[in-house]
Amino acid sequence: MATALKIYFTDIYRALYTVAVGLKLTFLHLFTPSVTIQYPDVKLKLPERARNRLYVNIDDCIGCDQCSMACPVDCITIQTIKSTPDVDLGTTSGGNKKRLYVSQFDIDIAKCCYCGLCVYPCPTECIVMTDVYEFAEFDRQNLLYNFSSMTPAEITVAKEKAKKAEEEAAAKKAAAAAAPKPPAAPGTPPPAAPTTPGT
Amino acid sequence: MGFLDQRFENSNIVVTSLENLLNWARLSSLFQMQFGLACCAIEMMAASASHFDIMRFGVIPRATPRQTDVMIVAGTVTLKMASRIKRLYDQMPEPRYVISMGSCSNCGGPYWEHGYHVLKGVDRVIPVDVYVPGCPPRPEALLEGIMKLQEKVRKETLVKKKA
Amino acid sequence: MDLATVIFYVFVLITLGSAAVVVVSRNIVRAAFALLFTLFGVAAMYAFLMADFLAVTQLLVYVGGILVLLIFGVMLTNRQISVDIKTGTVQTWLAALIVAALGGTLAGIVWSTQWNILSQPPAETAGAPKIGEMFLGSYLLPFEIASAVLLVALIGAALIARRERTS
Amino acid sequence: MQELLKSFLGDNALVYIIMGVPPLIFILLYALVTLYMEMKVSAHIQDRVAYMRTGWHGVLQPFADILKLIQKEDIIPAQADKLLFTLAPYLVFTGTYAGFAAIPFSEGYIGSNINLGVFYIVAASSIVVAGLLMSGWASNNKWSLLGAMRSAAQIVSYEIPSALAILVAVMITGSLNLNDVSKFQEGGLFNWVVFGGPLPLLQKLAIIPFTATAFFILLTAGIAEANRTPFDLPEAESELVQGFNTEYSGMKFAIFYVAEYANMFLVSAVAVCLFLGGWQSPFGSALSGPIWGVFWIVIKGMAFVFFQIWLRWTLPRLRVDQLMYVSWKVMTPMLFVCVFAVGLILVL
Repeated sequence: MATALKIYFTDIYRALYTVAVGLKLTFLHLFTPSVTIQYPDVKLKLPERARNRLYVNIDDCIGCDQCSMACPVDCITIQTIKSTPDVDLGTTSGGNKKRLYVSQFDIDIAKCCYCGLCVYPCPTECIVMTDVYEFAEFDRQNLLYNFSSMTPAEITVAKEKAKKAEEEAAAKKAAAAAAPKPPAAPGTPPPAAPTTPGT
Repeated sequence: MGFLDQRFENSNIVVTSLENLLNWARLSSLFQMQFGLACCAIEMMAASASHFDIMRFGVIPRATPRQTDVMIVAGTVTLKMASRIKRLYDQMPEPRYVISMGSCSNCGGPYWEHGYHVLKGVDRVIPVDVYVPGCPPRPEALLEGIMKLQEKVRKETLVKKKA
Repeated sequence: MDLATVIFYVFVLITLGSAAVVVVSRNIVRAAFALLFTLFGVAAMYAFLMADFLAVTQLLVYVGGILVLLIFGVMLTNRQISVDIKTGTVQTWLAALIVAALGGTLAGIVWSTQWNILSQPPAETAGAPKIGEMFLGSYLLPFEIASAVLLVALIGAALIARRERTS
Repeated sequence: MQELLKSFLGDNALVYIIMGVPPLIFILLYALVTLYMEMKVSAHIQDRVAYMRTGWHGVLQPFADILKLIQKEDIIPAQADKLLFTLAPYLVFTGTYAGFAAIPFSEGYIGSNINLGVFYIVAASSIVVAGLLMSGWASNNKWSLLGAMRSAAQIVSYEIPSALAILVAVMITGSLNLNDVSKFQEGGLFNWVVFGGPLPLLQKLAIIPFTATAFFILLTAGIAEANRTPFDLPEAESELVQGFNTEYSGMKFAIFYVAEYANMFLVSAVAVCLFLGGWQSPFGSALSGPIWGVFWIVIKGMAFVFFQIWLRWTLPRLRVDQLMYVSWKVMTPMLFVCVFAVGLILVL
């Protein structure tokens, strides 16, 4: 009986005491300066290697398709067109000669998981992760980023040229290999199968 | 439908100022329906916590959909959850908005190709107003999404749409 | 007709209307909630009769205590599976007879009462101090017996509600 | 004030109606202030800032909230009892507002100067219980029903300690009228009932522990009656999804909100009037008078509203059995001791 009473009163005392301790703590916090970063006015400095939105410097891209292969979620779609020897596509900043038109370089940034795996294999270091993280959109179609600088007209021209060159090469080959042999089906190996975004 | 939405035939100075006032009220008091479904939810919590403090924008989490204005879908929407999201969205009173946060709810994210169990974008069940990309987005990115939504709300009108 | 009279009739309307709902309503929960307004209206009647202690007690005991318990009970039992608690009309003739007898008696009383409205409130008998003095003075024994009865009821309820330790 | 109005208007009932308006205005203004205060205090306790983007430090936020709630679609669930569903928030608000009638805001202003002041407030709060039960049942939602049940059980059981604590003060002051109670505590801080009232010194010293306990318990029971944390089981977000107001949207929800805040002030004001001198200035006759009276009671009341908010962001929610334990096994016996001891001291 006595112990029960003792427990009863100790419980009440401890309840009051702990409440008082808690109240003191929260009261002190009322006067500690707040740690809030007033976001749109003040921005946190991101760490140097922060991975956010992808950026492709299309002038440096040689269309090697390595980034697309590395991408774990297949959010990069690249299509290339062979150039003919008579056109000079220029060189990358690293001095490599560009041999392919990059007719399509799409990154569906909505699918991207910001792992950065595409950055490492790039031979010309043209695909990078920037520190831009504010790119919310009203429409999801706007999150499909087209990096290719070619216009549709240019693409058609390039395609036709490539086709012609191919045919010529095939014809030349056929002529050289003499009539009995059937012409080999050359054709460029297609790049990674383009997939429709969003399905 | 909200209280005064599309009740006016044409716009005049009174309607326009009323519109501005009501839109201001709407955009600065966005009660939030939490829909933390996966890792994005952690960033959403971070956005409500002390450092980023989403309440600066008037966003207060409410427990019931009846009292909320904006649903923040944060994370992987599984097919099983999709029906729940639809249902809770239907329970929200007009005017209501949806922010889709993170790759998964934008379009299925990493699961867009082979995820047999994932809804490929929450916009397949409910209309989304703002897409916040990121995997997961930074808390600031969510705040930017809220500001983007406020931008959208600011342009809303009470005037009946011409058919 | 001054404003006080208008307010009086509003309360009469509330009391009678909700009382009618209590009787007529088939939805038992609605009937219980209508009883709230009836009791509230009766309290208002007491207030009009300058019996403010009685009015407040009516509100506290009937609305706050008994009615809440009633609603509790009704709400918990209303939707029980396989037991449909709804008020229906049975034994119409017998009920009509009893109602007629009761109504006749009430009408007789109303008819024979002298409705003299007091110009001055009976301040000496209605106030809380006077009631307290009477309870602890001339009516001490009934008061104490009532409290003993309540105590017995309380202990009995606790005993019934208590779970058996063994078995 | 009543006499003044009577001389102007003549008609008694009209005077009563006009006398009823100031608390309503007060409740609305106070609700706006408290809405803002609650969020700001909670934010600063958590080292945040809250509300920065509507006016200076977000002072216009309450207006934005209210304006937005007006615009919202008013949903009545298809399976709900439409009449009771619509009626419930008004009933809850009416119950709380009716309580304000007996609060003396100053020497010159009391809504209804009846002799049964506190008793009447306790009775009026029972209408709130009925309103909550009504809202819970009419929503046709299991969470609402559970929340309403919990709420009713909680308010009914906490009415007992609060009534007993009121009894302690009433025994000392000898009146149920809060205006008289306030008048009784004239003469500065140490004549307040919590410090024993204007009694002889020896009696006073003996009575202080009991009055202080009663005051503390009254305040705690008041928090429980207003459904505030740590006693907010009826609207526990994590288990009951807002409890009885789960299904309420727009203005109906706003009325519940305002009623909750008004209830917070009501319980604080009752405690202040009974134990802390009501509209009396703490410095005796200095800074007193009808206008200062309003200032003092509002300041004291707001201090306790602040205390409730402060407590909300400090303590977690209690369990149901703990809640009942506190009421029946701790507060009630303690108050019986207090009532007995105070009676004894007063008689001796």
